[in-house]
Amino acid sequence: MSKKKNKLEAIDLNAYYGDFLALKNINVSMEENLVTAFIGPSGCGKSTFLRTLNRMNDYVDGFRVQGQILLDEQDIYRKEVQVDELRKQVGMVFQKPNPFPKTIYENVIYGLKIQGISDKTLLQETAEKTLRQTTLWDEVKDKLHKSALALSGGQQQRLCIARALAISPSVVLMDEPTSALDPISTAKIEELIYELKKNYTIIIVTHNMQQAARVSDHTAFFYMGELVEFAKTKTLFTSPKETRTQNYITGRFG
Amino acid sequence: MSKKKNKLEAIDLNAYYGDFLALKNINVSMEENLVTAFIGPSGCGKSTFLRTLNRMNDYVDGFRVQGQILLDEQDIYRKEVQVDELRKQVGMVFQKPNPFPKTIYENVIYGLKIQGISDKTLLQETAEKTLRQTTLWDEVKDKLHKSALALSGGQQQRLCIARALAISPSVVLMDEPTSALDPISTAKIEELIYELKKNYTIIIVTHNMQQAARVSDHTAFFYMGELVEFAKTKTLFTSPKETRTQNYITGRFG
Amino acid sequence: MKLTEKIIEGLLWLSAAITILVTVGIIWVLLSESVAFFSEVSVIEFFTDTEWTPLFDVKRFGILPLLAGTFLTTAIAIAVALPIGLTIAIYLNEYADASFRAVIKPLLEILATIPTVVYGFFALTVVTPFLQQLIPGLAGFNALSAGMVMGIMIIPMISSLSEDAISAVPKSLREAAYGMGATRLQTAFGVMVPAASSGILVSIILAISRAVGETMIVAIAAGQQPRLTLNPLVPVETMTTYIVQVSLGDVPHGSLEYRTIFAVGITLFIFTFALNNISFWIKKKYQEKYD
Amino acid sequence: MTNADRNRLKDKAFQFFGIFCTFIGLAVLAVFLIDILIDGIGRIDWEFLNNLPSRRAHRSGIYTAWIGTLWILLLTTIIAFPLGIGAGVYLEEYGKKSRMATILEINIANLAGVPSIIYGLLGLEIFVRLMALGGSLLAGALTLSLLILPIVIVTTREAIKAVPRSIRDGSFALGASKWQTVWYQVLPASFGGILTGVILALSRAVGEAAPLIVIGALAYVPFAPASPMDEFTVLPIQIFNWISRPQAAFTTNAAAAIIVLLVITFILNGIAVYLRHKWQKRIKW
Amino acid sequence: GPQYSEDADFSLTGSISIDGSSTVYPITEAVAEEYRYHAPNVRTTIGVSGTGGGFKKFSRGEIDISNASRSIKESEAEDARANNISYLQLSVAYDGLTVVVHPRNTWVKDMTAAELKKIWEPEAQGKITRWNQIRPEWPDQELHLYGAGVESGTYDYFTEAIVGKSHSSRGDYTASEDDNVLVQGVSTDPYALGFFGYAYYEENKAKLKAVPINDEDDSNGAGAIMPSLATVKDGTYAPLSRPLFIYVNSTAAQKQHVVDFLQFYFEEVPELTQEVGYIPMPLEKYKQELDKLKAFVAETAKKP
Ligand SMILES: Nc1ncnc2c1ncn2[C@@H]1O[C@H](COP(=O)(O)OP(=O)(O)OP(=O)(O)O)[C@@H](O)[C@H]1O
Ligand SMILES: Nc1ncnc2c1ncn2[C@@H]1O[C@H](COP(=O)(O)OP(=O)(O)OP(=O)(O)O)[C@@H](O)[C@H]1O
Ligand SMILES: [Mg+2]
Ligand SMILES: [Mg+2]
Ligand SMILES: O=P([O-])([O-])[O-]
Repeated sequence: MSKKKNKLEAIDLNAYYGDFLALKNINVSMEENLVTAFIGPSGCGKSTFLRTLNRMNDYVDGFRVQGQILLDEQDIYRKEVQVDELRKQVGMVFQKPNPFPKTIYENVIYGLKIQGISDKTLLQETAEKTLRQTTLWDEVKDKLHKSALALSGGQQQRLCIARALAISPSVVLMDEPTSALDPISTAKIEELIYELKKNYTIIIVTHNMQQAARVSDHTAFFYMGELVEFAKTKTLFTSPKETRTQNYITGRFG
Repeated sequence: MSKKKNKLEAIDLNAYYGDFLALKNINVSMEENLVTAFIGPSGCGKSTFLRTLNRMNDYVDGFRVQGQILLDEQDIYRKEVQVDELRKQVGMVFQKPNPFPKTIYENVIYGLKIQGISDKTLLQETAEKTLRQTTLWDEVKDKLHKSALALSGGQQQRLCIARALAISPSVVLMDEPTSALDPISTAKIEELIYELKKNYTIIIVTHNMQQAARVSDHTAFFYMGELVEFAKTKTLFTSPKETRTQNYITGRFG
Repeated sequence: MKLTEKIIEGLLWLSAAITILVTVGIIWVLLSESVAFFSEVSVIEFFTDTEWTPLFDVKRFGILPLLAGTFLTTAIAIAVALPIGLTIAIYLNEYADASFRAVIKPLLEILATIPTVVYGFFALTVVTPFLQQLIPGLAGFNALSAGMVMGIMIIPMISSLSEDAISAVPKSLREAAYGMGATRLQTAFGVMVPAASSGILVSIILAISRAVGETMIVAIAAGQQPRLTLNPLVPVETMTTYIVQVSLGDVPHGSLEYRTIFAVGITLFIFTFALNNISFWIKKKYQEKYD
Repeated sequence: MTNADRNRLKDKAFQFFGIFCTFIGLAVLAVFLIDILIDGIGRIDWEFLNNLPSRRAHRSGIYTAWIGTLWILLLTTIIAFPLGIGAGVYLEEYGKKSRMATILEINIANLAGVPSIIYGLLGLEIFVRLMALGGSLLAGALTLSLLILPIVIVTTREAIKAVPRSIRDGSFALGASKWQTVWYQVLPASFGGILTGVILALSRAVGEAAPLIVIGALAYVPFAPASPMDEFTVLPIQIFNWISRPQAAFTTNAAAAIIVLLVITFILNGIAVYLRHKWQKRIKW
Repeated sequence: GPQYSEDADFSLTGSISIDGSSTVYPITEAVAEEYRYHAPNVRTTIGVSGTGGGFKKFSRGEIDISNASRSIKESEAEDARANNISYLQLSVAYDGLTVVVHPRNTWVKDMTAAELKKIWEPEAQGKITRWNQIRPEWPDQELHLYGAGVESGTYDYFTEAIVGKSHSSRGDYTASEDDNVLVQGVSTDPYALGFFGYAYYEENKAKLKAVPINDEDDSNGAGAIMPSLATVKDGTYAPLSRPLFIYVNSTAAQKQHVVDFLQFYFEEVPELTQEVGYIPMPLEKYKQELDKLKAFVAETAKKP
């Protein structure tokens, strides 16, 4: 499909919540420095799959996976993998902006602080760099030590992205990052995604098909726990192979 | 727009929750024996408007309206109107089926019972009649005295409609009556709506534009508390006058 | 890193496990002393004899008089608290607007925060003299005024737990009733209260349990005479008062008299334990229903 | 009169009855408070707060009692606070759905319903006799700590529960461990709620008399305790003692001491309400 | 802070634990309170366990001084010996055990010792429950009894004097070691009958009515006799007059602050006795008691 390197790869992946099979035999690879979008109706397993990619579901009772997830060709579900190390490589941004109820500055450097980094200059430089990357710097530089909760929803979400970037991940997972935002903030984040893909591999879940079409290089369509179709975004939206995909993108259900 | 009689009419209607203006200067009339659909993105005020039509928001703290709502040319917000009388004329069906935790029979006759009617035969006749009207009779006639909670979601919703019809209203308000139901139950309810409009004036809120297109005669599009466009359903979906309507029905937002 | 995590988790586990230790401690203390007690006094005598004079020469170990005293004060308290508390719950939920509720609920909660010695003081110095003017022959220590004051104390318990139960009923049910033209009263008693009945029941059971275990009010105002009677006008003794009475008298450790307070204690414990478990179980059941 | 009219009338009637019931509790409360104020306020002065107990009512003060109460508050906080929070954190964040957690939960619910006097019996056997602490402050504080532990645990859990899942997710996603997430995010975010609960629990402890009577807190302690091993008395016990005296002057003393006790209780509750309010305002998820 | 008298002795330190009789309590409490001004650093605690309760602790060596409204029993003395405890009994005052009713009780003018026995003996339990069972002309009303608890010396003394056997009575009455509770009970209950130490009556005269007692023995005063300073002193108030005591532990008697306290006790007690409502002994009697104390202290000091 393309010649880039596979950053992440799922092989024969099944995922269960207790007895419920939420993901059925998923095989897919996500390439480096591209944006991959997951679409599909509510409850189809998009978020579940996304969260297996950095093992965020580890703490969910009764959740377990079969099969493999390879990150740079290494299975992330091996025994010896430390989840905290994994998550430093695979950052995540959530549907609702979830800044910590602390200052903006503390939010950005949180990931570094818990790694035990206390070098002031380093922390400040990183904070500035990532806030610039997320185009927030000019908006917040005067209130770095004010509560992050006072920011607007869109700013909060960019702060959450900045926070994720501060620990220098190579992959960023985004679960409907704009669904709680207004159109203007949404546009800003979409731009940002476009910028970020130069340096990061990005995987985004979205409900909004137009958004998938706009920002992603590849799109995966999930339906009831199955990966129905995976293709270049253009191909998938213009000439889907499967009727279910077809029905979905024309608004027949969902 | 048509020659039927105006059953319900809103004149310069504003509605507030405390200081928040939820409905802005709404003017619209709903004609007798037709189905009028309200569509619009989440939070635009559809439900609020629907609930002003039988004063369901009376007990909501801080809620107040300005302007008039005429039912058969009489303002329902006049001092001397008794809300219980009003609600006997304007029945309501809700988003989630909400049968009382009682038997099916008790559910249907509840409205009559609280009016003090205790004539057994009359109650039984009404129950049977309305259950037949809602095509439930054959499904439930053997378990009339079993709990209504044991019914399926679609049956429960039809029971709720039956319950509303039992007190012989002339208008039935429905707030997303199928959004919690599966496609088959949805189809049944849509059919039912089609049947009912012979005898009742029906006003329905829906998120599903296809549904509005299928069941309604007129459609009103709300956006951020305003009534943006009101027209024959066909006209509105095929040649909307307003760009906001256009954007919405083509899925640009919402 | 991993090790500190484990140690911390262990410490946290330990603090949680201490609560088990407390329960075990309570049961062990009550059991060990009462086993010694029941080796000298038969259980049958304990539950059937109609007189309680363990401290006297003619020793009788029938707990019935103490049970009667406890039952009497509890019944009076519930008779006061239940109608008032439930009405308040319905009124606040169905009629009052949010701002009124926001003011009244914390005010009512004050009733529950007042130390019980204070209630005892009222019962003895205000309520009893007042009642004596209405009821000639009312003894200075009596079950009536102690029970009534205890009832006042547990009003907020019934009202707020019942209110919670009524609020937990899905709003859609209320709307359904309103939508059919029901009045608020019809909605409240025809739909909300029946739907919340298990929660209301829980509130009543917990209130009973509270009243059964209440000590200072009855110790101060209800008297100290074990008496097998349901007459609310004379001094009675509850299980809790008996324990206080003996504690004040400082009966020496290890004697049969000393063990009586544990025999009474375990009886009290079993009663409240049963009530609490019933309520816990009902609550679990109805919570599942709504989730 | 039609049926509908009758229904509306009943509706109105119940509304008035509801108002009546709501206010009767408050009216009784008001009568109580006013009565107490009339009885006792005149008795409160510097001397009263500063005098040792005496056989003469007018010379008798609550010095030892309120010092004892402060000691009890302090010791109970030191004991119950860390234990309660630890247990609450464990149950909410660690032991979520394990069998052990279910047992603990039922157990705590049960403990919360055990009458306070039973805790007195526990304290009497374990702390007073077995650990030979006698009727000391420490024995009293340990007893009361166990008594309020369930309240602290339950309120801690509620406060922790109120911290949205998304905050934890945010922290985990940045590579934080469980304890780091708890320590840096969950506890700070729920601290207001926890503190509120602890203070409410303390206000309960301040008013308890029964368990302390059972463990043998003395009536006549004419000196202020100076160490946790000293014998003591507290306000509720001093009040109980004065109430049981028939002379009117001691009743007045009791009323005055009640005012002091109520002031302490109300201050604690007030702080709790204030904190809760402030915290709710500060953090809007 | 607490005040001190001018000649306060701050050098004396230590603690004194006292327990026992509630009847004697007011006297010892008064002394202890005055002593506080005199020796502020001596910590005195006084419990009210009743005479019996006090002796139990005393004979285990748990307390320094025991208040008692009766003499130590042989069994209690044996316990003390078993624990190697020697002690000294000192008389401190006289008491007239007073039988009381509610002030609105119009029918009781006097009672005989025999009538009291009929009410209080064990056989009365559950049977003698109405006033007219005592004298037929008294009203047909429930009889509510209030009396000393079993740990109290008053109980022992009363049962001994009235029932004829110490520690033996009916059990279905409001029994409390704390006489204040009894005062409150009787003073608020029109159908009450109770008994307790004279001081508690004296202090609450307005709310109580004392009952003259006829021992039907004219040799010590004819007819029913009211308890009072005079009738107790001259012995005509019989059979319910009695002496009150304190008991001192020998180990405690070697401690300077305890001795100082006891000396203070006997200097002040004649006056304080009267103040709290009991009947003081003749002054020379107090002198004798003080001498006994001194001798006891000297003697115990010699022992190893
Ligand atoms: N913690 C959980 N426990 C049990 N089942 C779960 C859990 N989380 C999700 N599921 C179930 O797994 C399925 C997939 O859920 P998932 O959240 O992945 O869907 P989704 O495609 O992200 O939907 P949405 O678009 O609504 O976010 C759903 O049926 C859901 O009910
Ligand atoms: N009880 C209430 N108090 C305050 N604001 C309210 C209340 N109910 C609704 N609103 C606000 O009024 C606006 C309109 O709400 P409404 O429920 O009418 O929207 P809607 O179009 O029905 O949305 P949806 O499709 O999500 O049901 C929203 O902004 C909502 O937040
Ligand atoms: Mg999702
Ligand atoms: Mg709506
Ligand atoms: O004086 P007593 O308390 O022992 O009766």
